[in-house]
This record gives sequence, C-alpha cells and structure tokens, in this order.
Amino acid sequence: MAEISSHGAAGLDRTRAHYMALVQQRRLYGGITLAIFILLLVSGFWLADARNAGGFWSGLPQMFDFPADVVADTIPRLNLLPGYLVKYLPALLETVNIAAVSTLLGALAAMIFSLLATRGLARWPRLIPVFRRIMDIMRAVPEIVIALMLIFVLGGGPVPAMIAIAFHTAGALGKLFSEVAENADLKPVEGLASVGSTWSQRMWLGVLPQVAPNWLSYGLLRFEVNIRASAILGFVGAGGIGYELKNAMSWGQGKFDEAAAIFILLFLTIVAVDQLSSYARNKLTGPGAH
Amino acid sequence: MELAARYAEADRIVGRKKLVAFAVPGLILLYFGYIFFAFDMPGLVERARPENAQILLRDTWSYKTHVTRDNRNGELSYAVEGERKGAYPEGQRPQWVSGEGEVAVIELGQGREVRFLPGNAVQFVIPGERTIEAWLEGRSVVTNLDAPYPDYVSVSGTRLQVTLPGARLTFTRSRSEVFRYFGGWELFFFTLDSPYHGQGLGRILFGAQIDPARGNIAGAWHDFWQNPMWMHAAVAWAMFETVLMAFLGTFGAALIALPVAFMAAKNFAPLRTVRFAFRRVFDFLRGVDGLIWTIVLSRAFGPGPLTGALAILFTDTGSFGKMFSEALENVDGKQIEGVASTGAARTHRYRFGVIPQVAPVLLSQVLYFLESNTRSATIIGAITGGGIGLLLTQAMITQKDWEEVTYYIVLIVLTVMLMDSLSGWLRRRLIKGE
Amino acid sequence: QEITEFNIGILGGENAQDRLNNHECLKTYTEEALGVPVKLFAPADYNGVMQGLLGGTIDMAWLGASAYAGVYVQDPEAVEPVLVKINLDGSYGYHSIGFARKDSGITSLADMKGKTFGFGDPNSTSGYLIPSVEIPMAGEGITMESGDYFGEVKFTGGHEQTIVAVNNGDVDAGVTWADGQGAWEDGYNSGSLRKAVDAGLIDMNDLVEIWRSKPIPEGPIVLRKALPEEVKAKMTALIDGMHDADKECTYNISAGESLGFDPITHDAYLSIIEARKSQSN
Amino acid sequence: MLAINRLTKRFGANTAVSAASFSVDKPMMIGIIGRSGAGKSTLLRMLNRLTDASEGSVTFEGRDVLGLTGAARRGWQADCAMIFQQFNLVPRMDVVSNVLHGTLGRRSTLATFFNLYPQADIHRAIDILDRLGIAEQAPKRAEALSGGQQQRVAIARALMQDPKIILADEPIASLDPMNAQVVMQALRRIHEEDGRTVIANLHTLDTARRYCDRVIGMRDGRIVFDGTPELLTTDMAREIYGAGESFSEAATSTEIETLDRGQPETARHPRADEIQHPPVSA
Amino acid sequence: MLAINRLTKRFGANTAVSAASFSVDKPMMIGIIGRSGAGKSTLLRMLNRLTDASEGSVTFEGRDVLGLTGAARRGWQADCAMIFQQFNLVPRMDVVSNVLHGTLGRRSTLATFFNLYPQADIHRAIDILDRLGIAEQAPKRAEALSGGQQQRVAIARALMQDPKIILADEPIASLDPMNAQVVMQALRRIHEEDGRTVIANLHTLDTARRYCDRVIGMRDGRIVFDGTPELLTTDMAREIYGAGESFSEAATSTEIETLDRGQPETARHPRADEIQHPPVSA
Ligand SMILES: Nc1ncnc2c1ncn2[C@@H]1O[C@H](COP(=O)(O)OP(=O)(O)OP(=O)(O)O)[C@@H](O)[C@H]1O
Ligand SMILES: Nc1ncnc2c1ncn2[C@@H]1O[C@H](COP(=O)(O)OP(=O)(O)OP(=O)(O)O)[C@@H](O)[C@H]1O
Ligand SMILES: [Mg+2]
Ligand SMILES: [Mg+2]
Repeated sequence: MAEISSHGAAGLDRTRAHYMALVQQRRLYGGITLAIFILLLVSGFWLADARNAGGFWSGLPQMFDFPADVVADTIPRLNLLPGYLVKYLPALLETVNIAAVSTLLGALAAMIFSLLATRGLARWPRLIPVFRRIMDIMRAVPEIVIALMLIFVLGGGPVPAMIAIAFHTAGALGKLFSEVAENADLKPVEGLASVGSTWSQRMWLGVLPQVAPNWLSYGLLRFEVNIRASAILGFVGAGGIGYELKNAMSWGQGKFDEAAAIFILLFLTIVAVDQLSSYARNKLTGPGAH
Repeated sequence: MELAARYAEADRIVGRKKLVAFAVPGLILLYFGYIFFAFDMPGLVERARPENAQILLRDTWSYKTHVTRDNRNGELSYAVEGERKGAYPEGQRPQWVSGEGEVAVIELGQGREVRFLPGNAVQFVIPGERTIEAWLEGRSVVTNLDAPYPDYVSVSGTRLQVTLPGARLTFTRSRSEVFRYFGGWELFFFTLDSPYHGQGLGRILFGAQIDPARGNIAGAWHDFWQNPMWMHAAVAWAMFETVLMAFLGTFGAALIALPVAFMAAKNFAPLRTVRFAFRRVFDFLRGVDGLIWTIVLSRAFGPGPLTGALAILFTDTGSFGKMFSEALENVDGKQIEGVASTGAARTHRYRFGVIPQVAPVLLSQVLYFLESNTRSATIIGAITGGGIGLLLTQAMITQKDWEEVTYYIVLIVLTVMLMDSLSGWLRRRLIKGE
Repeated sequence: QEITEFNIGILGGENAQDRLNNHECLKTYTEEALGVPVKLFAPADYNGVMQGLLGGTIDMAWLGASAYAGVYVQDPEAVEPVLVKINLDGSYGYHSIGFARKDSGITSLADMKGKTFGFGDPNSTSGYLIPSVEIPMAGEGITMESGDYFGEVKFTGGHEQTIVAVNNGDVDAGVTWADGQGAWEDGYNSGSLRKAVDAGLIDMNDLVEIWRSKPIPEGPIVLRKALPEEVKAKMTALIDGMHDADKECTYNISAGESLGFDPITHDAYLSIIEARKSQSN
Repeated sequence: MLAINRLTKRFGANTAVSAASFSVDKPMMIGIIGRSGAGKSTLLRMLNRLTDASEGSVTFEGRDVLGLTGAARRGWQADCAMIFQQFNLVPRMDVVSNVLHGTLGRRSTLATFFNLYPQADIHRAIDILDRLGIAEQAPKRAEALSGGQQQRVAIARALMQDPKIILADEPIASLDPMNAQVVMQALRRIHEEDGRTVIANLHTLDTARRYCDRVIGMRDGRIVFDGTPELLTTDMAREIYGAGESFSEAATSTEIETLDRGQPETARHPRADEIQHPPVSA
Repeated sequence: MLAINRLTKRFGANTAVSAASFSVDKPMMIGIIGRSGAGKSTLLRMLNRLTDASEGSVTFEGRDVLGLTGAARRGWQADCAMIFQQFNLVPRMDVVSNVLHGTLGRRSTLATFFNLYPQADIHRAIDILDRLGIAEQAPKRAEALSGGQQQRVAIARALMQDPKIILADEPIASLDPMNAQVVMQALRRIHEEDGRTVIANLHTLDTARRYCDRVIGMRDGRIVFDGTPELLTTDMAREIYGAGESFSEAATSTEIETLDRGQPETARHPRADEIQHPPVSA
C-alpha cells in the first residue's frame, strides 16, 4: 500500500501525535464542560431546595395532594360541570380573542420590523442595528410588566393584555421572521429592483411570497404561545379565563368544581389549537422545510 | 388555445389574486371591527386615565421628598418618598427648608413657597396667583379661597389639596404635608443615614477614611449593597433566583425529555400505543401551563424557587418531549445503519447514529428555551413567591414605587438580553464550530 | 420530635420586599427562641400561604379570618389559631368599607343597582367574604351574582387594586378594609385606605363611604398543628410577649399601632367559617 | 443617445470597472465579452442603477442617469430593462404576474398591494408571452418552467416595461445550448423588430459574433476592445481573455453543434463554474 | 466458508430476493451486478443481518448466520463489515472517531459510549487511514471530506472491524470516475493483501470485469449468472440488464478512459441519477 500511503513513517508519527493531542484536549475540554454543567445543575438544585419552603424529597409524595383535593371536591358535584362549561365559555372566547388579535397585530409589526432589520432587504441599511435592538428590547420585556402598567393607565380588561402580548409578539416574531427573511433568495428582489419598483413593492412581491409559509408557520406557533400568555395575564387582572381560574382555584375547597371546569376548558383549547396548528404548520412547510 | 381565451384566463388569474388581496385584509379588518366592540374600545377611551400615565412616567425618573408637620404636636419630619428608611436623620433637613420651631418655610422652586405657620395654618405662595391660606377651625379646614376654585386646588371641609407641577400640598386637620419632586433616583447608592451619602466616588476610593469604624471601600460597599431603600442585595438575589429557576427548569426538562422522547418517536418506538401514550403525556404536561403547575406544586413544595423550577420543568418536559421526538423522527437512517452494520449495541447505535445528528437541533431548542424561560420565570416567581417577578408585580400592584419598578424592569430586560446573547453565543460555539 | 427549620408565611398588602424587611426582627427572635434557621416567605396572594400551610411547608402565618376559615374547611387538622392582634382601643375587629367616587353620585348601595362592584382577593375576609354575606342582607333583592342586582361583580385581586380601580372608575364601587376609627378624610387610622392616602395615590375628598360591615374579627396568627407542642408554646409566648419586649417589632409585624397580641381560639371564627361555607358551592 | 464616460466602480481597494467609456448613437445590439471578474456585470448594473457608480457619467437622451434619484431614478429603470443570468423571477408567482411586474416602475405601491392591474396591461402581457412563444405557460408558476422558458418570461417582463434599452447580464449562461439559442434569437428579434438597443454580457465569443452588431471586450475592468465582430481576431480574443497560445475558441462555445459530441442528452444544466471558466490552459 | 442457500426476502407481495444460492470456498473478490431493483442491496443486507431474511440459510464457517441473535448476531456483524453507497458515516464526527466505530461490535462498553477509546485502537485507526492514504484527514469532520475520501473512511471503518468478509453496496455509485478508481483499487488490494473476501454490488459491467474474480448477475431477485468475468458475454449482460439490442456497454461505464471525451476536467461529481440509470435504450 506504500504507493497510496502519502507520507512516510515520520509523517505518520506526526499525525498520530497530533491526533492524540487533539483527543486529549477534546477530552479535557469536554470533561471540564461536563463537570461545570453538572456542578451548576447540582449546586443549583441544592440551592433552590434549600431556599424553598418545602424540600424536594419531602414534597414528592405530596405531589398529588392538590389534584386529589380538586377531584374529591368535583366528583360529588359532577352534575354541575356542564353548567360551568357554558358559564365560562365567554371568558374562554375572550382569552382566545386576546391571543388572536395580539398575534395578528404583533405579526404585522414583526413583518415590518424584520424586513427593516434584515441584511440585504433593509430600507435603510444603516438603521439595521437600531431595529434589531428595538426588537431585542420588545422581546425581553415580559408581557406581565406591560400589562400591569397598562392596567394602571387603561384599567382592567382585555385591552392591556392585548397590547402587552402584541408588543412582546412583535419582538419575538420579528427575530424569527428576520431569520427566515435572511435566507430568502435575493434574485427576485433584484429583478424587481431592476424594473424600477419601490421598496414596498419589492418586499411585497419579491420577499413575501418566499417567506410567507414559514412566517405563517411561526405565526401559528406564536398563537399557541399567546393563548397561554393571555390566560396567564388573566391571573393579574387582565380578564378572560385566567382570571376566572385564579379566583376559583384560590378559593379552594368549595369552588374546586368550577376550577376543574375552567381548567378542562382551557386545557382542551390549548391542546386543540396546538394540534391544529402543528397540523397546519406541517402542511405549510412540508418535510425538510425550515 | 385562442389568444382571446388566454386573455380571459389571465384576467381570471389576476382577478382572483385581486379578490384575495382584498378579501384577506378585509376579513382581518372585519375581525378587528368585532374586537373593537367586543373589547369595548369606545368605553376604554372614556375610562383611560392619561394622568396615571403621567404619574407613571414622572415617577420612573423622579422622586419626591416629603415635609410633614403633625398638626397635633407640631413635629416636623423630612423623608424621601415619605418612607421611614428615607428619613433625614435627627437634626438634619433639606436645604430648601428653613424656619424655626413650628414655622417652616419650604421652597418649591420657580418662586413658589409653602409656609407652615403656628396655630396649624399654612400659606402657599404662587407667583402671579393669589396666595392660598388655610387653617384649622375646630374640626374643619378653612381657606381663603372662594368657589369656583382653580383646577389645581381640591377643597372640602376637612381637606385641602394643591397640586402643581413638581410640588403638592395636602392639609388636613391631622397634618400638613408638602411633596417636592426632583429628578433622578435619590438614595440609589446610599441612604441619608449612611456616612457615605453625598460623597463622590473618588473621595470614597481614595479619600481619607470617612467612617472611623470601617474602611471606606468595605463600608461603602456594605451601605450600598444593604441600602434599605433600594435593597440591592435582595434584588440581586431575586434576579439570581429567577435565572436559577429558568436554568434548573430548562435543563432538568431537557435531561428528562431526551430519553423519553425516544419512546414517542415513530422510528424508535414501534408500539403505536406506547407512542400514543407518551405523546398524550407530553401534551398534558404542556397543556397545563407552567402557572397552573406552580399552583399545583405549591401544595407539595410550598413557596420558593424550587417550586418555580419544577413548574418550568414540567411544562418544558412536555414541550421538549414533543420537539425532541419530532427531531428524532427526522433523523437520517443512513448514519444509524452505518453504525449498526458494525454490530454496535442498541445504546451505541443511538449514541453514535442518532445523538450527533440531533444534538445541534436539540441544543439550539434548549438554549432558545433558556432565554424565554428567564422571562417566564419572572411571571412564575410572581405567583410562587420568589425571584424578581414577585418584587416587580408587588411593586406594581401597590403602585407607589415606580422608580423601583423601573429598576426591576431594566434589570429583567438586561438579564433576558444577556441570556439571549449567551444562548446565541453558546449556539454558535457548540453548533457551528465544535 | 425535632424540627430542623421554621418557615413563616406573610400575607400581602405591601411591597413584598417591605414585608420581608418588616418581619426581619421576628425572624431574628424566632431563630433565637427555636435555635433553627428561619425563612420568610411572602407569596403574591393569600392562596400561596394557604397552600403552604395545607401542605405543611409553612409553619406559621398571620392569616385573615376568611383565609383561616378556608384552610380549616379544607383540612381541620392543618393549623390552629393562637393569637390575635389587639387594637389600640382594646377591640380585635375591623370593618369592611364600601366606597365609591364622589363625582359618580353614588352614596349608598341603592345607587349601585346595575353598576360594577369590585371585590379584592377571593380569600380576603373584608375584601370578599363578609361583604358578600352582609351586603345581600342590606337591601331588598341585592345578590352577589354578576348581572343580577349589580351589573357586574368582579375581583380586582387585592385591596390596593380595589382602591385604584374605584379611583380610576374601572369599578363604580368596591370594598376594602379599615379600622373605622379616626377621620374619613385621612382614610381612617389604619387600613388600606390610609396606606393609599399616605402613598399619595388617592385624595379622600374624591371618595365617599357607601357601606360598612359589622365588626370583623381580626385574623389569627396560626401555627401548624403538627408542630411539636414545645415549639408551639415557645412561638406563642414569643409573640404574646412581643409588645412588651419590642414595640418597634410589634409595630412592624402588625403594620401599625396596636396593643400587641392576645390568645384566641378556633371558636372566635365559627361564624366566619359558616359564612365561608355558605359561599362555597 | 447613450453616452458613457469614464464610468468607474470601486469595491474597497478593488476596481471592478475602471474608466469605461463608449457611446451608442443608434439602436444596436451590443455584446460585452470578457472573462469572469472582468467587470461586465458591474458595468450593466451601474447602467440600470442597481449599483451606484463611483465616478464617471452616463447620459441618455440628455438625461444624466447617474444623478437621478427617487421617482426619476425608478423612471429610468423602467426605461432600461434588465435581464439576469438566473432570471430573477418571483418563482412562486404565476407567469402573467411576473410579466406584469414590468409595469411596477410606473404603478403606485397601493395598486400593487391589491393587484390592481389594468386589463389592457394584462392583455399586453399575454401578447408579449405569445410573441415569445410561451403564452400557454401563462397560468403556471414561474418555478415550474424550464430555464429557457423562465428566461423568456424575464424577457417578457423586460418588454412589458416598454424599455428604450434592454440590458442582459449573461442571459444564456444558465441555459442548455438549445434554450440558449432560443433566448438569443428572441433578443435579436426584439432588437430588429422593435428597434430597441440591447446590451448583453456574453461569456462566449461565438455567441457575440453571431448575434451582435458590435462587440465590447473588457479585461480587468477596462474596455480593451470596441468594434464590429469582424474586427475580433483570435489574437484580440486572446488579449481579452488573457489566454495563452493554447486558447481554443471551441472551449468557450455553447453552440449546439460544437458541444454535441455524443453526450447523453439528458437535460443537464452545466454548472455555472464549468462554463464560466473555460479551461484556457487545457 | 460462506454458503448461501435459497435465501429469499419478501416485502409484502414483492419478492426482492428469490431463492438465491451460492457459496464461496476461498477468499475472493465477487462482484454482483444487475439493474436497479434486482435485489442486490437486499441480498447484502441479509448477509450482514441488517435485514432479516424471509427464508433460506446462510452459513459461515459452521455458524448459522441467520439464526444468531443478540450478542452473537452483533459478533457476526463485526466479522462481516459493510460499506454503503452513501458512505453512512457520522458526518459531524471526526474521521478517526468514525473509523473507531468499527470496534463497537466487540467493545460496546460504557467508556466507548463516552467516546473514550483505548489508545491502541486509535493508533490502529490512524494506521488504517494511512494505508488508505488519508491519514492527514484524521482530525477533520467526516462531512468536510470529498466523496472519495469519505468512502475510504468507510472502508477504514470496515477494516477496523478486522472482518472476514467485506460487503460493499455500490461503493462507487456516488463517486466521480477518479475517486471510483481509487476506492475500487483499495478494495481490491484489501482482498489481495489481507486475503479477505469482498462482495461488492456494482452497477457497471466494466468495473466488475476489471476488479472481480467472480461475477454474480441478478435479475428480478434471482441469480441468473455466476461465473468468472470472462464468461460474461455481451449477450449475457443483455440478459442480466434486460436490455434490448441497442445495449452498449460503454453507456454503463464510469471508467475514466471511457468517459474522458474532451470533457472539461474540473472534478465534476456526476449526479447520481445520471449514473445509476444508464440510458440503456439510447
Ligand atoms: N458587491 C460586490 N462587492 C465587492 N466586490 C464586487 C462586488 N461585485 C463585484 N465585485 C468584484 O468586482 C469585480 C468585477 O465583477 P463583475 O461581477 O462585474 O465581473 P463579471 O465580468 O460580471 O464576471 P462574471 O463573469 O463572473 O459574472 C470582481 O473582481 C468582483 O469580485
Ligand atoms: N424496505 C423495503 N420495503 C419494501 N420493498 C423494498 C424494501 N427494500 C427494497 N425493496 C424492494 O425490493 C426490490 C429490490 O431492491 P434492492 O434495493 O435490493 O435492489 P438493488 O438491486 O439494490 O437496486 P438499486 O440498484 O436501485 O440499489 C425492489 O423492488 C425494492 O423496491
Ligand atoms: Mg457577471
Ligand atoms: Mg441497491
């Protein structure tokens, strides 16, 4: 095999030594990384356990106490359940509406932001970092913060939640949209530029058709997320099903049947939207798609 | 085909696109219209309190100093934000207050001045306006004003309130109180009782020893860190607790979800029923939101960061389980077959045929969740009683310390952005390069 | 029977951090008395502390009367009341106050027909339980069903939120707690109205009182029943003697002037428990 | 008519086009040749204003092309159509819409959003497609077409602009010989029948010789040859391509006759790099 | 040594391999030819136990191969290395690690689970790579290598197994002629120098003729030819490939000499579909 073998014995030794050094280094780094990670995880767990009112191990056997209480309280009044389901349907509708409107509004804003922040597409390339930072900040602010501030100004109800979620959605989707747009093929855009089209025309005709399936898919995913978000904001007074759930749950024994009914409604909705959207997303982007 | 037919066809195509172009925004607008009324926007405009927005905005960047006289005993007190811990130490008062005994002259800027006079009377001098005078007659408050009152004044038999930009006077039979507003976050570094208050950084670092009992740097650090007004140490701990919840929850969930996801992936769990069962478990974990998990778990584990972390872990196990199993279903069989053909055992087939393929996808998903969970942890903390979320929501609900709210928000935003860049950096490090 | 740590739960009403700071002295005393580490917890709502007591992860808390009833109804063996705060006048009660904006023209419950009424936390005694029992007794045809007598009945989440909501006009009237002593324009001597006035959030001239409940018993300080007797005794003695030993700390943990704490038993809350049961399904 | 004077484009330290000057007084078909990196594309892109020039001037019928901004610049782009090597159509849209995009330079943004094209334009688009022999493809998505058909759609879009000049940047580099011929013939016909000026970057000598009235040779950003195809000797070609003695013209050819040497006839699109870099030293 | 008896594989109603029998008594290099779908891959996969057979038996030195389970089966797989058309390496891992996977059949331990292999194994892996002329690629990721190099890594993995038999399923179908030659020569040399049996599915006649001692022809799952290359007449080939009169052997060839007809010599990887489906009716 000498004629294939490209280098002599000395070369082989070098290769061996070089590779062994590489392996040693990789093992070392890998080991250190793993050790640090495990250390962080264990010490983090230990710390959290120590700072918690109840310990992890002592709490484990009690894990099902709460659900058991709920079930025990619900079973005797099972006959009331359908009534509750109907009673809380409007609240559920409000939650879903909040999610839908805020997803729509957020997605609209995200479209514009993402195009303005994508290299190769931006209207004002110099401002790309500015728009990126804006999106970063919009994404980083938790919905609950904006919602509470708006509740202070606008009063309770669905609108603060809607604005809060839309704001966050704009930032979150903006980033994802821009990642998609970055991979868009620029040839059609250039083609349109050569006929003397405006920036908006180029985006509308050249970019949007390319990115639409992926954007839509991300939008649907966000809708799922936003249903939860809008339910959660109900917990802090933004209306909808979360508000009802919190009140029933905190009352405890005596209203657990209502809590159970609301929980079932919310859970079914989340699962249904989740399934529908993952079905639609699979259709949209197909196998192997982004 | 005839050219005419082609024309018609093209007209139809463009016509259909035109229809869609009108229909989609039309439907969205229609929906917005429905929402407009369903969410009672017209009523909202009525109910909105723009002045609250003003308070909020003003409070975020300014503070007020209270000068209070107890009308029962004539005692004067001075305190930043009217709080005990912001009080001026005995014998000290702001420079813009003068006067002796029961009398105090309080300058409010722009030539405005409030005078606390003996006999429980007050005077408010406003340049270009009539001087407001008020005093107590028996149980009621009497003023020299006649209706209609200027819009900055609110008077009743028991109370007078004058609200001006940057200043406010409240006079009731129990006390007379003046607020004066200043820009900035006062006492952010040291409270008034700290010897380091008002000292420059250079003085503290290089100057002579200020507090005879302590070294400058150690003392200043202690007073800053334990600042009773801003409580930096507690806030930092709370922020850390939030990140801790996100970290434990995310990685705990990932570690659990990874092996379990094999049971829910078509190509690794041949039994349909097993697969189905695992998928429903994932759906359930995910569908019950983290917040509800928090409530459920707080019975067993009580309040604290562990409960929050476990709540995140539960939800994310569901999310990761689903995403991981989807990633596993998309693996390239060739690599597995390559390893299998050497006679490798099943675990080794997974280890070398599957894990290297899915690792980048999974890692990227996990890191993405780490960032978004930092945000969720604020909310979960608000419920379970831990972390910055609790501080934040409580400060917002009690609605008085907006500058602290701003402080918390800035911290949260910075932390989330930091986690975002960190996870982006890790993603690039671990996935693109090795 | 030994304990390794002692957890104290604190209910809402102030900034979480303020609450923790105000209880720092109690923590120190408890550590001294029991010789184990003490942790303070200040969950966002009543339910957080109640769950802690039910699950046995919190050993001591100062509950509202209704919250105590709630815990008792779910598990009679969970906690026992030991002490109650005594007001300056020797009583141990306070009131639930219904109030509205003056410019709304509402002066009594009769004016509230068809209007929006705001409660605080569902587990609050004065913010929900007592008004929901007593208000229907105040007039013909008044019920607490949303859309029945009142146009809408909703929970704002807490006393502070109720005050803000009424002041903003989000709800037409609401209930909150006050000791009912002192002057209205000050927001009474103590209570959440007074706190809001002190914070400069509201101007009492803008508000009117439209309803007042019968005196409500102050909520008890409870200890987990399963604690060793010795621990229970030590803690009871510690807090009972607090007023004489450390006024400042008493002021801090009772959120205002008081005469300290006196022993109390479960029987004081029987009526509240009945009221709570009546509000359950 | 069109006068280009000392047109220069620098990318950082690299000068892509260096003081290129030439003028066109009457409609003609011009081929620009030169090897990869000679600056051909950059030159055309500057003419269309897709790329801003560093120096020099371009004048068209009195208009100072390089000075135009905003609407005036878009007006110029409408007058000066461009055809690309990769067609640069919107692949997911149907052919008619792609052709109608030629009118965007004159149409308002709002009208575009709602697809408000006048019927006359739609019919004209069909007419143009018919003229190029692909009217039956009108309702298909552009991506469903073969390369040659796509390039003809691109030409249709250019014609839709009713331009004074058509610029074509290696219009046949991505096409197989058969389609290349169809496309070049279409361009030639447009020049002859409509009297429009066509300037085409071509990567092969024989195509330039066969279809153009005038050939411009570029090397390293400079114009090194400008004249009729007859003047283009093999020596001249060697100079342009910077090739040594072994330069064989056939190697740069894409004509069907020269290539068809018993290759399997599966429609194989030669990879761009194979064609653009003729093995001059082979 | 190796005896295959009436080996059959059915996929539902479809019989991929039907009662194939042959035996090998001494180390040799065997080429299996046949057109797409003839059952070549299925046959090899049954031998390696990647696919379970429906019927028949395989015996190797007394072992009943098809009856093996668990560790015994993995032991057989270790003895019987397999090389795939698509290389089936782990692309994100480095070359040496890929080669070391060859030891997994005998050493599936916890240490190897964490990628910790004995130093001796690592050195042997590098030796094998050196023998195949790609030692300098050792630290690179497999995906960074060219096709021919990747296939040699796959061969190295096979050699790492120290197998008695090497099965190769169209080892050169994804390679350009140059690399195909290197890979086939490597296989041949392994057979000659190490005395291992090599069974290779090959899609072209001339490769089989050139490198193999024995050729097996399959058609529709059946073995229709089994003999030395010399016996493989054009008629026989037509029979195997089910081709008509126009069958030309050259069309299935990938040898450099036959292909090199003035093509540019840029290393062009033929597209798989061009090579796997020779235009038999051309
Ligand atoms: N956007 C750009 N940024 C930097 N350099 C560029 C850019 N576009 C072109 N160049 C450089 O300018 C020079 C001329 O490029 P140009 O594309 O005009 O050549 P060409 O003759 O069209 O070649 P080809 O036949 O490869 O298309 C090249 O050196 C190229 O690298
Ligand atoms: N997993 C499978 N499931 C169903 N049918 C299969 C499977 N694998 C192979 N077949 C079928 O078995 C027959 C033989 O396939 P095999 O892959 O063995 O042929 P081959 O000779 O290797 O062909 P090629 O040259 O295309 O690789 C084909 O008809 C194929 O469709
Ligand atoms: Mg070019
Ligand atoms: Mg095969």
